[in-house]
Amino acid sequence: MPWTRDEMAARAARELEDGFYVNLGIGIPTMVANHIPDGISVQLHSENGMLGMGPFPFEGEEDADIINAGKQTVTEISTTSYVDSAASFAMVRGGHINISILGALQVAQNGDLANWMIPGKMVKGMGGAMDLVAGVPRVVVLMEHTAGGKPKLLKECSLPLTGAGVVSMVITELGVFEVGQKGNKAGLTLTELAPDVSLQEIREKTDAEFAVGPGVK
Amino acid sequence: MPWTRDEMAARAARELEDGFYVNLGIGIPTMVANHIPDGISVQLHSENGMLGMGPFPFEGEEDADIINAGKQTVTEISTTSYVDSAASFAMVRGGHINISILGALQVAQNGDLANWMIPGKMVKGMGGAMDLVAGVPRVVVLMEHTAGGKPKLLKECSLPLTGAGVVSMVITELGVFEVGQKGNKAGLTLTELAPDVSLQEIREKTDAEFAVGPGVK
Amino acid sequence: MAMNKIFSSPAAALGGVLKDGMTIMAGGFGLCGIPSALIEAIRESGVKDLTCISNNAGVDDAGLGMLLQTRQVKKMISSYVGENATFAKQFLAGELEIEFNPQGTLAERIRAGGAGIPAFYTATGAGTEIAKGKETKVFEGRTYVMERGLVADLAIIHAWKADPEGNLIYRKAARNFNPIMATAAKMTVVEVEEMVPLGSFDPDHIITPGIFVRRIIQLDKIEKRIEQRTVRKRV
Amino acid sequence: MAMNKIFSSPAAALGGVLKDGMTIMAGGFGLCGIPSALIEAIRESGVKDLTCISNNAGVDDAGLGMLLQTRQVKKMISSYVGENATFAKQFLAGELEIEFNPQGTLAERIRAGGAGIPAFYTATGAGTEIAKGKETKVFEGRTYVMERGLVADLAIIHAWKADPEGNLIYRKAARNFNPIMATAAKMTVVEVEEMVPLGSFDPDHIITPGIFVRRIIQLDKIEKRIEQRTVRKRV
Repeated sequence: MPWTRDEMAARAARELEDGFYVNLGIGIPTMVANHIPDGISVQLHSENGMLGMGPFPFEGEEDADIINAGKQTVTEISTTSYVDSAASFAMVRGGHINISILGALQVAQNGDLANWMIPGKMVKGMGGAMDLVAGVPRVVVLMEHTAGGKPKLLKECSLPLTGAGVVSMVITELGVFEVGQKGNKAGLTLTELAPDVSLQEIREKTDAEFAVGPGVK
Repeated sequence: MPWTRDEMAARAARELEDGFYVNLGIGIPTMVANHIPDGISVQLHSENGMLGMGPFPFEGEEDADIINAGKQTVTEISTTSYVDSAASFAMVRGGHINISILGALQVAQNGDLANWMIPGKMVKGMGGAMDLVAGVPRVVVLMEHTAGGKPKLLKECSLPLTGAGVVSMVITELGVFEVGQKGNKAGLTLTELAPDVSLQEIREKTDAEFAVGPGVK
Repeated sequence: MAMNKIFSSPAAALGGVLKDGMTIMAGGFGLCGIPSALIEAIRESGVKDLTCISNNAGVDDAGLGMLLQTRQVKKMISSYVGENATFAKQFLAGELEIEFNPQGTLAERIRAGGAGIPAFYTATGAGTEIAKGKETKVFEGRTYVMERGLVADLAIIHAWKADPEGNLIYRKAARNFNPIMATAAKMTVVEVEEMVPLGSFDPDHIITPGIFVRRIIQLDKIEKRIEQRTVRKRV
Repeated sequence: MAMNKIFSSPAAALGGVLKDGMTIMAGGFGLCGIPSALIEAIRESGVKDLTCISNNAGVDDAGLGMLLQTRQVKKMISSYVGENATFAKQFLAGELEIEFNPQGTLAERIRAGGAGIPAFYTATGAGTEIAKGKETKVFEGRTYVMERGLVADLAIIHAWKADPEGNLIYRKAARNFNPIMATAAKMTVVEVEEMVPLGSFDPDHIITPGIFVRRIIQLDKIEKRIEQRTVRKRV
């Protein structure tokens, strides 16, 4: 049985380590915050200049000046600090954020990522996505394995790139892929299958070439 | 009679305008703060990250954390703010400081300035001088007209430059020179003489070529 | 403090500053920390053909959306404009130019403009369409894109409190692009929620020193809209 | 906040970090805001062949001067070293390398290093010896020098107060190079005058967010030397 969205988020949360500074994208990645493993403490970075982000406020306690990158009302916690937008992205570009977990339209087997525009459709802009994928040392993509029945894990992205060779790991409802970017580690490796998902199924739904890791039967 | 050091500082202070942000170098330039004309308010910038600098403290009120660029104890005033060194020099480089008044070893007729090293002697470093002369739109040099009997206003600087074509005005004990940097205004013009100083004397003590302004007889 | 920086109204604070075709930086992220009163005054002035540098384009009836409705904007330099339907319509009709910048690149370009840095290198966007037509350079084996510093004729800024010198503090995530834009324009005009007397701020707490602020107005009503009201249940 | 950033002594906080030949950034301007206790611990460790990036070189018996006396420093990257006679002696004897940077360029190189910017352009030093051997580029008719971002293996920092997350505030002009250096090293170790409980700081007042701080020690004695005691008479 493929993973639910919650199970996907929980799997991604296992990539977090104690003391990590973490940027979560909009959509399923936001749900990762609900699955942080016991004994592990992380700080959430919000690109609009908030570091140490708490949960949504209780009703009636919303503050228009406390929002996240999705313009949603959030809360402060005991570690919170604010900086300006240049300082916020200095954290990103300078490699200080340990991990970025975000969604994608397409991922290629070389780690290329496309998630910001579809030619012919109204372009909304890339926001902070290009900065995150270029600056954060570990980029984990959390996405549905296919879109409209078509594979999203490809030999090459057909959509305009958000970043070239930037993805470290892909988690879908069917399994987990590591992306090696250098030398004999280059390319995709399937390292986990969701329960009762067959290698056959994942092959059918994947355009990218991938190796199968030793732990996968 | 040539100007005293205090009179030189007072003459330089007449270059200040209400609302100006001002950087004063070490030596005679520091004395400019004592001669700010009535009705004019300026804020003093100190390169180490203090904006809005007050006078020396009263005895017993020195604070090791309130110092100026010369490492001297100073005081806060009601406008004071602190920034880090990068932000302090962003003010300088970004052209936000209106005027810089500093000393020099040599000034050339094209506005070149040398004030940071003498080959063969121990070099102490340029500190913030190169940033100030490159970033501040109006650079006023306040210096003795000669050193050891030798002219400091030259056709060309023989010492390593602090900045190329950066000086706007030179004030010495003998008079005032404007430095034009562009087109038919290029070059030095003597615009004022100190009381009882003759054009003849100033010519003898100046190596640079200069025009004589209409107000000078 | 002889020079007076305090003006009586947004229109007065913008007096003599607005010109058709000018470039304006406007602070804020979404609707958080936007200079609403100053944007309204710009709308009232009727100035047109503006190039606006702002992370977002507001929503249809708030923020820079107000200037889009009146077609006063010729070009936007932004990172994300997804919340504005007027924007989409005008863009698709070819009536509006847009230059998308990655948000961190946009912020850094503004910071560079204010700091006298004409250009810098960033890995952001290398190998993507954003890098097209831009110089690139390899440092330590990685390709970086050269991006230019940005400056504007006018910056309009929202801050929490100001003193008469123009020292500013911001409130929480409403800081965002405001402090960097304050440094990057020939003229910076600030609206504040509260004026405080000189000497009220701890000098260590000031975020924007007065050197960057030319004109200030105090808002007489403060209205802060929330774009996405999200809450959790009390248990 | 599971991870503990608080260490018991300067030596403990530097444990496993020091290596011969490493590059160390040290905050401070003159003797103001220098990480004295951490410098002392580095002296005690005996680590050598250091490259030190610091605006100044202390005086003979304080600040980085302590590491010069023990000849642990191979190279200094500074803007001004005029207060240190030991420095002069070692330099003239060819025992010490020095790379002078204009102060603003030094600060910006450090800020760039921390912000992931490998290089930027500045007008500072154009047409002078500082520009020799460096790439230059003309923007809008003016010549600019390309300067590189700076990073270090270790940054040692002095702050006023820290909370357990590593959020820092600085006191007055003792801020100077400390916040930017905190961002530009693989490992940042901070000495503070006072530890405060989590949640003590107003989030708007924090200058260095904890993300940049790996290890903290609280000083048990605070000694601040004044380099140039200047006073005025009471009237």
